[in-house]
Amino acid sequence: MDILLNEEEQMVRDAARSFLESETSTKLAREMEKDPLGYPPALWKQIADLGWVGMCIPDQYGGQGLGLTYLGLVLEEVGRAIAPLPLHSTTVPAITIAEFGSEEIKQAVLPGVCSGDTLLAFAFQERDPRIIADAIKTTAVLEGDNYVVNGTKMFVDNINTASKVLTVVRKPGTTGRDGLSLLLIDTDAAGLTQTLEVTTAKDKQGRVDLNNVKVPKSALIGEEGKGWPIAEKMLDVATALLVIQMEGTARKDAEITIAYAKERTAFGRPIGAFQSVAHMLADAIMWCDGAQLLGYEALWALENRGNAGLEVSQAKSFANDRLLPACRIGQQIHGGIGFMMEFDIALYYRRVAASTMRLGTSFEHRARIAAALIDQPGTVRLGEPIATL
Amino acid sequence: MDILLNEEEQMVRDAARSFLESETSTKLAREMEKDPLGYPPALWKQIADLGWVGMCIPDQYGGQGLGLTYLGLVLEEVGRAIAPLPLHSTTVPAITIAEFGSEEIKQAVLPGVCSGDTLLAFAFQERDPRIIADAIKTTAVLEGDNYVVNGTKMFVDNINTASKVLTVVRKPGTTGRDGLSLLLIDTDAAGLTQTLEVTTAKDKQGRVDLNNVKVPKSALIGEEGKGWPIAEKMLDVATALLVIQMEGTARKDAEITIAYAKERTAFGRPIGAFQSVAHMLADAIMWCDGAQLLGYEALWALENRGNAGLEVSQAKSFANDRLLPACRIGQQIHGGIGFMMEFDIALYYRRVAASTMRLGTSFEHRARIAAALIDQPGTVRLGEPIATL
Amino acid sequence: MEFAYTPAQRALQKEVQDFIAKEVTPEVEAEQDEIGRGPLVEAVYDKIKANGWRAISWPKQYGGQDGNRLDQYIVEEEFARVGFSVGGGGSGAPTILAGGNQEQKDKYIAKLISGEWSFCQGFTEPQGGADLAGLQCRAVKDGDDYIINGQKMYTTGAHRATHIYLMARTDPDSKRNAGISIFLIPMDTPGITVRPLWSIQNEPRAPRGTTYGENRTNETFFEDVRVPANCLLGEENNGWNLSAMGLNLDRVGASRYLISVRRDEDIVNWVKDPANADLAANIKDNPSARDRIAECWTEAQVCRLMTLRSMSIVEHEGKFTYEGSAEKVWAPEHGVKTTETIAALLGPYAQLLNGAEDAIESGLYAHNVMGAFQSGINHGSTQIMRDQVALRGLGLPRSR
Amino acid sequence: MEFAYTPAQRALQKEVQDFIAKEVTPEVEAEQDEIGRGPLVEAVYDKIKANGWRAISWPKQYGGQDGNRLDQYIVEEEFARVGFSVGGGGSGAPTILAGGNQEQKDKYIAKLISGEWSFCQGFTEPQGGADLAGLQCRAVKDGDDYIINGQKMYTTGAHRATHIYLMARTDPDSKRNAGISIFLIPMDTPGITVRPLWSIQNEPRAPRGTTYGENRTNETFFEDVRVPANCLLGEENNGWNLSAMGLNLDRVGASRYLISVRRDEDIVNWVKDPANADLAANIKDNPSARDRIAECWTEAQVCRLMTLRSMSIVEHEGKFTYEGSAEKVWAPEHGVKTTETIAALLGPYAQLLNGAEDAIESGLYAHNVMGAFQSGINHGSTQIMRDQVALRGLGLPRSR
Repeated sequence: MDILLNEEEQMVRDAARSFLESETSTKLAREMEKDPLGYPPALWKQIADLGWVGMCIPDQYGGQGLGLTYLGLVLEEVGRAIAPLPLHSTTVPAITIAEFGSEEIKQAVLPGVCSGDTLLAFAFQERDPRIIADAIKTTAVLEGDNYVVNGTKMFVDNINTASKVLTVVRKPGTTGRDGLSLLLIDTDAAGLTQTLEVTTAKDKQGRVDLNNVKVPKSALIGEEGKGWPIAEKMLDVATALLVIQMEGTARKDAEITIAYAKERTAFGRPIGAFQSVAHMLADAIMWCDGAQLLGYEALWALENRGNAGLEVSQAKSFANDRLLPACRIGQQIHGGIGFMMEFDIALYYRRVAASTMRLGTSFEHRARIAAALIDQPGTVRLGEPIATL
Repeated sequence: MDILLNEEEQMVRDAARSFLESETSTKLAREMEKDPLGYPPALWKQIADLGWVGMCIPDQYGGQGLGLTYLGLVLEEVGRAIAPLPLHSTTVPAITIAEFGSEEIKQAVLPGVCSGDTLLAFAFQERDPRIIADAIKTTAVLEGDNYVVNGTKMFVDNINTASKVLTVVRKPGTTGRDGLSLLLIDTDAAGLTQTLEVTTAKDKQGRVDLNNVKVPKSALIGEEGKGWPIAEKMLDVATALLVIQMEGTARKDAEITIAYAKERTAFGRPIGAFQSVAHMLADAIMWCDGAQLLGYEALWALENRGNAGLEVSQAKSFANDRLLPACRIGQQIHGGIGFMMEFDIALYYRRVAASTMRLGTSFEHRARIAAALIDQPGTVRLGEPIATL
Repeated sequence: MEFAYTPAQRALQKEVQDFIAKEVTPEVEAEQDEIGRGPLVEAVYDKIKANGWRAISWPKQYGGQDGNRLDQYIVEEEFARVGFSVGGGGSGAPTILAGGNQEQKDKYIAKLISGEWSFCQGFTEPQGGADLAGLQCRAVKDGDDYIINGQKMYTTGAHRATHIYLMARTDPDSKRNAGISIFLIPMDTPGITVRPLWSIQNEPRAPRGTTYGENRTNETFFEDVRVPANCLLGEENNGWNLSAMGLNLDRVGASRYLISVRRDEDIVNWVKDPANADLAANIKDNPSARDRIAECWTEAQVCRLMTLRSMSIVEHEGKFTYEGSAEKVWAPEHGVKTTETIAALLGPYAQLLNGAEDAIESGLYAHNVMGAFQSGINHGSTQIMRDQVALRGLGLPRSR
Repeated sequence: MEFAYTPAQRALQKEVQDFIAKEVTPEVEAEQDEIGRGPLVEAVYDKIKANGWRAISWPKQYGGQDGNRLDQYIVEEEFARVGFSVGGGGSGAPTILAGGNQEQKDKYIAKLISGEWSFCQGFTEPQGGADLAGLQCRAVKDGDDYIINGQKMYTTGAHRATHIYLMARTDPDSKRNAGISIFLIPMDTPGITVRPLWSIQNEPRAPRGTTYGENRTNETFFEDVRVPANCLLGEENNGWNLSAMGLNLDRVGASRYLISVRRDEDIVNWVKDPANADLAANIKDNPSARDRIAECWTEAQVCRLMTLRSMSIVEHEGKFTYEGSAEKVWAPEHGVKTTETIAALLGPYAQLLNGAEDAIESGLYAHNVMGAFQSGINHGSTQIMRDQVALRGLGLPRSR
């Protein structure tokens, strides 16, 4: 047991930080908010060459074969820098394909992902946005060698630039966790239309309408009808990575605010010398620390244990509940300037706010935690693994 | 609309405060915690003579015929003084009898209540302590001219000194709100046993076991089987009065703490000059204010409108949630001394803590609020009456 | 202790409600949403003025009705609910009434409460937000005139206002609170430049009713602005006291109350509306969500009661000790709590801004997340307000 | 980044768990509940000591095992869960090890970590809680002796301790932090009087495991207490620095962690226990209650991780900047939140103290309401700890 970063982990983090500090900026982030692609392809190519995209993909497909915690450290820095990169949205389905896909699909897709040539997306949520199996209404019916897919997927991140979207579908007539499958659907397939939303993050989340979309049988990830554990794992990986990315953003927000509180004076002294301001900032850092510790543990557990749902849901519910207030403290201390469009602190705030709303509300995650704690026999003890149901 | 106290109300409050300041003390309150009766009969007789016990009872039965808000102002002072008087537990059933009892019962019981000779109690909660109709399992079966009552009532306040207890019972075979009745049962009836609990308030709440207790038909309050609205009104009156009583205690706690923060020095200045301490105290007073405003409104609505369940549940859930923290601030600022048995601030804390746990949890009251807001047609607007269901 | 309106107050409320039902038509609302105060909206304002509703509680000699503050509050609340601001005089007129000379009262008040003229506030500067006393904008006496140089931030409405209510330093040797004066200056005076500051509500524009949904505020620059001496309000170097009075009045009232509690009503009504059955089911049938909504609702009632307490104090011509400051702590913090609670319940939909195809209520809740915290910053932060409660309400020693 | 115990650490944990399962019998527990440290309990302590578990991380020369802090933590946690305190040396020994001379180390440390001797703390006085620097207890040099006069408050355990770890002023002209020294004094020295201070947990007595369930602390009086000069720890007038070190060490570890989180586990296990199906149904089947329990549980995990972070820092021989203070903010506030949440869920049962016929778990939750807040007061209040986080962790300017 040693929960601090080891030397290798520190190196990865430091390298990512210094690369992003030199190659990106909040100015770039703002530009990309108005850019139709939403990311600079040259920068994307650079990080692919650095091995970030293929970090958790086995070597034989062009990746680095490292554990999830390393990708987490990189995404924490991406969050910190607000680097406009579709890294989260591409790596999550790629990791899922690497774990559960057929050899054929892996060979077809993953090398292009690792090289930066192929962008992916993943699609779980629908109009009823809950992250439970029951919410999946999109259907796939096998007709000959193709599945015919109908339904609507919501909040699909970076759908505009993905060439394939890993989509959770249901066999008609099934309910709950039965009958779910994952299909890797070409985004230029006939019958697939996308509509970008306008979000507080000003990112590229979109609605995907699927109208009799034909998907070849070979695009199936895992077994037909047995997709729930795959989908759940994909969501858990996505959620843990999002937590650590948003924590990176929130921590940077807090650091900016701390610096501001040392410089800005009011009533004849730095505002950080007011006990109320000092205590707010102490809280902001402790909340970031809490989200970071829970996030690291969730990533570690996903990498090292089978069922890490409890750790993931702990991390996301905490991050949702505490990181928005941490950034609100940044706004409160900055005063009016934090409300101005062009001032950086508002950018951090918008991004964290949006992340708190993605991939499951605190209420959903806590319902999952409660079920794990309460609805199975035996006693619980902090620090001992507890499987989610 | 003028929500401040009018002159008459101020007079009642001032008179109650000055009487209690001269006739009671925290020392007396502590003595009564160890006293088998729990109150000094002479003091009780004095307040009966002052008209407090019969304040809301019509003149023809020896009362003053005033509205519930007046009794609230007196109980706020009782709470402030921690006066050891069974006033709440006697007036609640007396008011219920006055509103819903037969002329015969009113004439038999109320004059003795107003004169201070008869103490009452009321019993709703059972082992399942929820304040909903479903929780009532105690049965009453009519056999000839008597009801035969079986069951267990819990948390019956001042049962040890009451000569009669107004008890909510159920006709066997009924469920929910159907089949409930209220019986005024003699506490010395055969088959009735009482067991006093040990509570944080060190008051006289007791369990009442009813084992084939025979109760004459004439002891029925209201109609048989139609007792729910009466019971609900009784609970609402009890709850609103408890809110304002506990708020009186909490406010006094805050005032003591404010005085302490002005006198006690640390690091070379009064501790109240630390912004964190000042802000905690500002919160404590605002929380007391909130509970007081909601409590007054609930009492006013009970007096002036039919259905005041929303106001009552608002007041109690807020008081539960905020008054314990208000008193905890008192403990925090007093430091170690607040943990000592003999120091007054601990007495206030214990009393308020216990009151937050009585007559419905915040969760129960909020479920009731949510049902009123959400489960009936039409739109809601703050300030407009909304009936509970 | 009387928690209901009198029959006369109810009748006034009903009269205003009926007026609104008739006059604030869907066409008027559409115009509000699209261009703000266009001809249709102005026509409604004219009728409001004709009914005497802009200035019920103002003296008759200035165009008011010598009525009471609570009647004014009743009217303001109804109109605020449909996006009309009828609180005659804004935050400038009460200070002029209290601290101006007769000439100034005669000149300004009637026009301000009629809405013909309006002020923007020139208090904050780039170097100082909460600490108004540190201001650097200077007014130097030059014969019968003053010459003003400086820069003001967050002069909201400066591009529409006819006048600015300006705080400037008249004694250059003074420290902090002393040596500050208030000037009443027409915005068309040469040397005044207004530049927009765009808020995070600008792209896309927040829908009507968003808490701090303003898409724009301004910086206003003063370069050798020459104004006659009668622009000075009250005594020279007494501006701090005058402005403190204005701030106090600014902390209570219908608009402050409503910006903190509107979402509490909205979310309940949205959940109940059968048209939203689809998305609302996850809240309506979720006891945990219901519990949080009930908690927020209860706090909103406390906001309402604190406001009514203030109104009652005014009725009694009583003095505020801490009650106004307490409201300004409680209500903004409540507004944020409700906003964030609703966002947590709506999940991903609470990200969707105005113009997103799948946005709920035109993105109201998402925009509210971006704006609500501002009410705890403007016009005295919650930190300063808590200091005031402790200092004035509880008599605790000053912590500085 | 390694969030699991090593196989060796797991084995140690298992060994201790097996020991406890065998040795901490129902009879031992009954004795604990009834009289505290009776003969059966002492026999278990002897075996613990024989296994070397009291002082794994202490130097061998003083009876330790030269082991690491995390192994010590593992052992401490298991024993703390059954009410045994095996953290060898208490809060005095680490300071003696760090600041004492060789004679003092040889004299005290082995006996302290074996449990033969124990210290009570003599820091706080009637006039000062948090502000230790304002203390008035005086030690005056008289030849080779010191003569001590003064009064100490909250000398918990003074009636059982063999020694007191006393903070006294040795330079009467000094102000505040300077001029304070630490003395190590046998409790049987003439002139020392101990008087009980009974806590709100005394009538009735809180059940074992209650957070701040101590029924008794003490006042300790010093009247012309003469002690030899070798009772002085470290340098004269350097006591403030020594004690600050002791307080830092006091803020982290198994016992601090567990007092904040035990109720989180307890309530879940109580709700799940079929024996409680009756009363627990209202929580188990109530999504709103489940939501709050999950929220508290998650915060408890943060407590655990903050503690493990501290342990990892010690493993790396790293320096604490703010992490210890952060734990001492977070954990006590969490403990209070959980305590009050459970009370709100249990409703009237959370009033029932030990001995009430219908009390749940011997009144544990009710007593916890009376005790939990104390962990945010003792050994540095949460206010002071937040100051420390801001000052040392964030580098913010001192607010005083």
